[in-house]
Amino acid sequence: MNVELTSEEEALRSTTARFLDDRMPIAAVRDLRDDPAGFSMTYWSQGAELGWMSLLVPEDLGGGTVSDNAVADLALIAHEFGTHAAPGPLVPCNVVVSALAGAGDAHAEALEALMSGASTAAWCYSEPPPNDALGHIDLEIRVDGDDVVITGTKRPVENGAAADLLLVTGRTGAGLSQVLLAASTPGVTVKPLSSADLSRRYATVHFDDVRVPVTAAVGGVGEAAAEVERQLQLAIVVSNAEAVGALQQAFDMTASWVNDRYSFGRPLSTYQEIKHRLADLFTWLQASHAINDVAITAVGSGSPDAAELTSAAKAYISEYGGELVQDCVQLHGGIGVTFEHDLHLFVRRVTVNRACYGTFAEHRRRVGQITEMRKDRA
Amino acid sequence: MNVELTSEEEALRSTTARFLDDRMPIAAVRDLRDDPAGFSMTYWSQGAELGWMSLLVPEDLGGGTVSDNAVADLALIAHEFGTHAAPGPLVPCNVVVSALAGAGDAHAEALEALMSGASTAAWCYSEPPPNDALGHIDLEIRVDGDDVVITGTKRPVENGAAADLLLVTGRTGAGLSQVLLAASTPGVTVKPLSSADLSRRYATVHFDDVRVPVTAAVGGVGEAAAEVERQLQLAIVVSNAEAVGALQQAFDMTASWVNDRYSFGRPLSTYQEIKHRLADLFTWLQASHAINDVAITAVGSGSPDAAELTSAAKAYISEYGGELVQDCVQLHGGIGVTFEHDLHLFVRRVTVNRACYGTFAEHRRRVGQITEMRKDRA
Amino acid sequence: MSTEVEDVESFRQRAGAWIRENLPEQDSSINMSMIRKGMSDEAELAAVQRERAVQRMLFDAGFAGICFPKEYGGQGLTPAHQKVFNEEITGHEFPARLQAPSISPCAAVLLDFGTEEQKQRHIPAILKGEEIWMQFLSEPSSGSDVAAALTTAVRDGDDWVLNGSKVWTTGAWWSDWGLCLARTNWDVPKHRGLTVFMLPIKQDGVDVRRIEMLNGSMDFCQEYLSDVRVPDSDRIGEIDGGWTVGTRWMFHERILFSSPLVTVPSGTTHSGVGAGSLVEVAHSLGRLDDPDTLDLIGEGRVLELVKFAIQGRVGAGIASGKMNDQSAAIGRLFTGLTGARLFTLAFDIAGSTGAAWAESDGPAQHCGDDYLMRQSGCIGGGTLEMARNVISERVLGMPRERSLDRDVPFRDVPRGGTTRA
Amino acid sequence: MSTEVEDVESFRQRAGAWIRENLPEQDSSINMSMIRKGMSDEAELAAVQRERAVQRMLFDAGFAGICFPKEYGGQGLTPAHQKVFNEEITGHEFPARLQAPSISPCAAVLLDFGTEEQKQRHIPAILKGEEIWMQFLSEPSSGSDVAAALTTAVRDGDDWVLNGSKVWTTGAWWSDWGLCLARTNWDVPKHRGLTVFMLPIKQDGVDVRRIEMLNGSMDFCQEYLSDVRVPDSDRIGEIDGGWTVGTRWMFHERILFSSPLVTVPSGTTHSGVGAGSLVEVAHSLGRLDDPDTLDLIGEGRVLELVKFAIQGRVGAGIASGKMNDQSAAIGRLFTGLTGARLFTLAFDIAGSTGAAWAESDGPAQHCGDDYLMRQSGCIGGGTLEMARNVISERVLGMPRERSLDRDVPFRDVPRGGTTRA
Repeated sequence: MNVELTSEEEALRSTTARFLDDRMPIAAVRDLRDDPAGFSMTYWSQGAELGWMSLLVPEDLGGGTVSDNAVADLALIAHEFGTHAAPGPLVPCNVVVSALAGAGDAHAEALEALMSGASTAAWCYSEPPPNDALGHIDLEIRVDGDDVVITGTKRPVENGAAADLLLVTGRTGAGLSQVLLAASTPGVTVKPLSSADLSRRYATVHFDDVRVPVTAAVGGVGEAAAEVERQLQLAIVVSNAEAVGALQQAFDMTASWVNDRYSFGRPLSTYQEIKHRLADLFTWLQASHAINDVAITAVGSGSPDAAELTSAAKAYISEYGGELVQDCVQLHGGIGVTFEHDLHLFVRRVTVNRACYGTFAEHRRRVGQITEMRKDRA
Repeated sequence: MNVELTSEEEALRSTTARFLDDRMPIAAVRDLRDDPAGFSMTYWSQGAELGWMSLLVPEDLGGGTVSDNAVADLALIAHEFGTHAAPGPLVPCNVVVSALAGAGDAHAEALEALMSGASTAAWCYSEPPPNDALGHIDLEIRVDGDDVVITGTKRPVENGAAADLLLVTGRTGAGLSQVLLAASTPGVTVKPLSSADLSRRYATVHFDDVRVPVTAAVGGVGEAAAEVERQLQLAIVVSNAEAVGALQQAFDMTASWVNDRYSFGRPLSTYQEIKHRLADLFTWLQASHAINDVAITAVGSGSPDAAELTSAAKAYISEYGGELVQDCVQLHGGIGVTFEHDLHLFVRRVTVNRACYGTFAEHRRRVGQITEMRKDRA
Repeated sequence: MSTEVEDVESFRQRAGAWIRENLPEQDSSINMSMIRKGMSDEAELAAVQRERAVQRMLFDAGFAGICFPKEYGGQGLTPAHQKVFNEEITGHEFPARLQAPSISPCAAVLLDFGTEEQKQRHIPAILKGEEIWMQFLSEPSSGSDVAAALTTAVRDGDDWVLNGSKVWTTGAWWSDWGLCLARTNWDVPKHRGLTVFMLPIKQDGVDVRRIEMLNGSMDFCQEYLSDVRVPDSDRIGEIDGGWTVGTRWMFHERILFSSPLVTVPSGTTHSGVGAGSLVEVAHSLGRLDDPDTLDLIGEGRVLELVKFAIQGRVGAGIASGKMNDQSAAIGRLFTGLTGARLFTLAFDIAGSTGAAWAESDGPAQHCGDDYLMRQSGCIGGGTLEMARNVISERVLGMPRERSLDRDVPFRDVPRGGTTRA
Repeated sequence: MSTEVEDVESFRQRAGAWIRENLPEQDSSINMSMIRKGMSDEAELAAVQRERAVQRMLFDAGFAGICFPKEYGGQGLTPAHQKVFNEEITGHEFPARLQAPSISPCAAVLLDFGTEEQKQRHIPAILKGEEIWMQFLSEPSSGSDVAAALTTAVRDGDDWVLNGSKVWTTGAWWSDWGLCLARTNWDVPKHRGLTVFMLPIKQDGVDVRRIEMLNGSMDFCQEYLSDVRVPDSDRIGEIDGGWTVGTRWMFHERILFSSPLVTVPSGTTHSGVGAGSLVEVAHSLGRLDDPDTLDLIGEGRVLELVKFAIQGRVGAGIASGKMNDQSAAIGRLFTGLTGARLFTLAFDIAGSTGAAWAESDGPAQHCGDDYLMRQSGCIGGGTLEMARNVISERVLGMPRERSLDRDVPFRDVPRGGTTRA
């Protein structure tokens, strides 16, 4: 999150912060542990009223936002999701909303339902190992007359089991296509997965020759590669913002803990080793904020640097964020690995985001490729 | 180096230690900075009298050693080379001696010259980038009647410019061959390289259709792969032992420095951050000793685990040893990067050994491959 | 008492034959210290019963307490006999839960400090599987600073009255006795006012509550002691001499898996997953050909090999006296870091399966929870921070860290406000 | 003095035209802080002469000291003007050696603390390239602890007599004046007994010796001061008030490359090699297709992008007052670590070319020596250890480290035995 926010941005952020403080304190998040969806539709539609679902939608379609960078505004919401370990399909729904808002009138009804919080969606993008390399899409979307036929498996799909609507990304010949369909469409099978997060839910979604009219396509059939890339960037920087919020919370809890906790008659915070660890963790935290803010700006403005900066932010935050939260656990000692302490809720959020949308090694290599290509051009 | 040595091993080690203390104090090493060979033949033949060149040679050929593991005994010498940053082609000469000792009578004269310290040798093994992947051999050794013809380039070749004898490893069809030839053979061109070490010298050696009788072959033509692998393991564990000696010296200098140096009215050694860094460095140092001792035992006994343990030792010592010496520099502050302070002599030794005979990433991957294969068999 | 000791090889033959006849084969890579969500309570209780029975079989066959004296139910044999027994039992069922902490450190401490009567009463019972013991050592307030115990014992006639709370006991809910470090004097520096007691766990006044770990494991417990009366005859060691007992107690704990007192399959360590399990994860996800995966497996295997090597080096160094006892902290540090790193490697190999998984994912299904718990091996049994203190101060001889609780009456030591409720 | 300030865009036009006409094009990626074995002494002296001439050209054209007051030879313009000048000069020759430390921090300190006469005498001379200044700040004995200076100034009539040694001055052998921190009072705590002086370097009593770095660089010097007489009129700031001057002095040093006082091409940082040079190394060795190399380049570029981002964030935070000035240590820590890592990545890409190289190897020939020197960016300008102290204590507000030299007369502070001869 940027060091300084405009008053409009601060209002947007603090409204969601207050809502989550009130509606989703940690005890409420804990209560969702065994909830199949991980969130209630009442909660979700209240959130939608605060703008969670409309920031990426142009004003003429009923959306709108507070700054000239809608992605940055959405990232403020995501940051608060992170600091609260809040439930709900913020990333997939916004990815789908963003896709539909850019695809004309065909999906106006679905868009409206999502914006109001009456429906939720899932983005069926990643595929199961070993075919889960970054950018690898195997699922087939075949044109058959006026229909398209979808065959393949997606996993993990966030909100896959609770979603009313599925946006499926697949391959049509050499190109990519995207199709929006109801989760209830015949041939769609959803199997819930266990998750490292407490309230977010993931599923495997099978498409067994699922047939829908070609009008279900979002964007051009076989021509959606640019949109898919943009959705991926969006999903990553918003997930990153959420992770950074969780990192901030874990860091703050730890800084406070080392002041309060005594060992050998001294607060932990008087030990130089602890002080230097906190200095490193704080630096990683500031670096995580900084690189994601730069990436958000690039994604929001459609800059040609967006791919590189998004992957750099993902690589950095996944690698160093993972070490940051684990160091927070270490500094807490045994209590840090208990269920009753709240720290793990934030560790979980960071952990799950680290493992989705590509590994940090893949993103690092993507940055390497872009760097080499830039030098080649120069 | 093992925690405990037998009295024979200790005698072997301390004889060389005393010789180097006397003959090659740091000031003498510094004097070799601009010496083309990096060592004198007088020094070398004196070392040979101490057994430096005969440990790997069977007794019936005039060699012999003090324990049942000749490689471990040689590693004791190498350890002292490391603690003294001593000059001289210990690794290449021993590799060549070991190869000749196993190859019957054909090279008896050369073997004798090397064992007495009257001649030195170089092992022409590594090839220039980008064809320098671990194990990659491109240089051609072609049989032509009663001759073999050698074509290609080797680099870096330790002692390449000073050596009288060259052992060349090359490809003959699908197999590997090795040939021993005089450095003065027509068609051999040697170009000295600059080096990160102060006293060790490296060169590029070109073989431009160099023709020698087939009797120059060491081992079977096209059938030397196992010998080459064993030489590589030998070169690596002995280089590692030297690196561990240098690590030990750098660590000891640093432990002493932090006790003597005051900052803000306190010795550096009273700062917990410094104490914990030393604890980590000491652990890496002990780990480096430990894994190389295990690898030495395996190589010396020809154990089937030798390849895995050698690569593990190389990967660990190269990666962590590099960080260890750099942390020693950091703890010394500005003086640690001056020429007048001795620390860099040991940093150099570790640095050069890190970069030769394969990168740590390559060796790590080799260990990964062996681990996968073992599981496959199980 | 005979001075004739059975020859080790003949002991091996006899032990091996008995094991093969009586103990079913079982994966010996079972990890004694990996914290995962376990079996149901019913299954856990049944497993404890079975282990008591197996321990009794060992006792009856003359294989329990191999290095314990015969007069306390042991076999009076040597560490070499225990070593070959451990080798022979590898790959077979063994009573894991009854080795640690019952036999060591608890019975070991009794052996070192107990009265003749205490030894007679408890060591045979432990070796028979009749008494399962727990360590009432750590406290919520003190973490690594074990000597800062706040649990208090006050003399009342022939009894002591104990109040306080202990934590991080494994399976106290199915155990019988606790070995308890308590404060008996607040007016002297912390190490000088401690005393060790033993007490039955299943009694009024001892409230055992289970702690849920973040991954759902319920192995650990916390105990609340409220006016628990302990007769002075159940005191172990001197009054206010508890730190003498405690030092030895923690020594036994530290060397647990190389202790000659316990029966564990050879090669058992505190190490969590091994590089072999990285291969299993990669295999189950079809990633064996992936170069990234190969790097990660290679890194894991390198660290594992170095861990074995450094354990061997430190063990040899301590045995020969070239290294002091405190050097064990080097192995502890390396093992802790390696364990955490291996869980991380497994998680990174798993990719998105680390975030969300199905039971059908086989070995990969554990990667997410294991990663979330990865620091537990860097905390339990003494944090890595303590290990670094020990290495710098006790091994390298660097200046001691300033502590504000030395030479100060314990009641005057600043304590701060963080205790687990 | 006119209050009319030239419009920034028109200034840009005028400056750009002059630069293109007068200053040859030159690789602007020249790195001001990379320590490599340099040119011959003759070439170095010629380069210094050329830079004096270029600085004079800037002065005569009205582009020297853009943000210095007109009365001291400056242009009286704004940081915005300096910024566009830096942008315009990017890609052209510029007098690098004369910017730091002559113009900042030295002339900057004069501007802050000098008497009117001192400013009149020296600032125009510096801006004209007539006086090159050096910082006599660090000492062999004190490292990061600058306030522990042992160089002593004793009052003698109207003069002061200085004795002691200073170190890590760049190019003192071709410089004119030294700004010198000296101890004038040993009976008060260390910060309260310091005074700042200026003194000509080329005089008897100042013995300048060059320090050879391990890579052969001879950029740095050490000076030995023996009974150097300095008139009291060359004292800067109050007697015993040197730490007030020193604090500001080090502030100017810390913000050097973002200071509005100096002329440097845009984007100049303390950063050593960049990810682009990793690609050059890989390219020169034919490794661009190698996956290992791609990983290393990717890692370097990620760190470089994060470094830019965190510098931007901290800069914005300090500018807006949301972060305190000490937060600059965050950027310093990240930059230091990233620099060392980038040299390591280059070394690992180079493979055996890092161990031994030929001049014909192009960019790869520097990888070995650069790696040997990699920590220099984590030491010079304040060690990373100091940066971590500042972050924890001054940014996060954690308790101060105990120091044994606070509130103690400096003569009683323990000092140990390590000084460079």
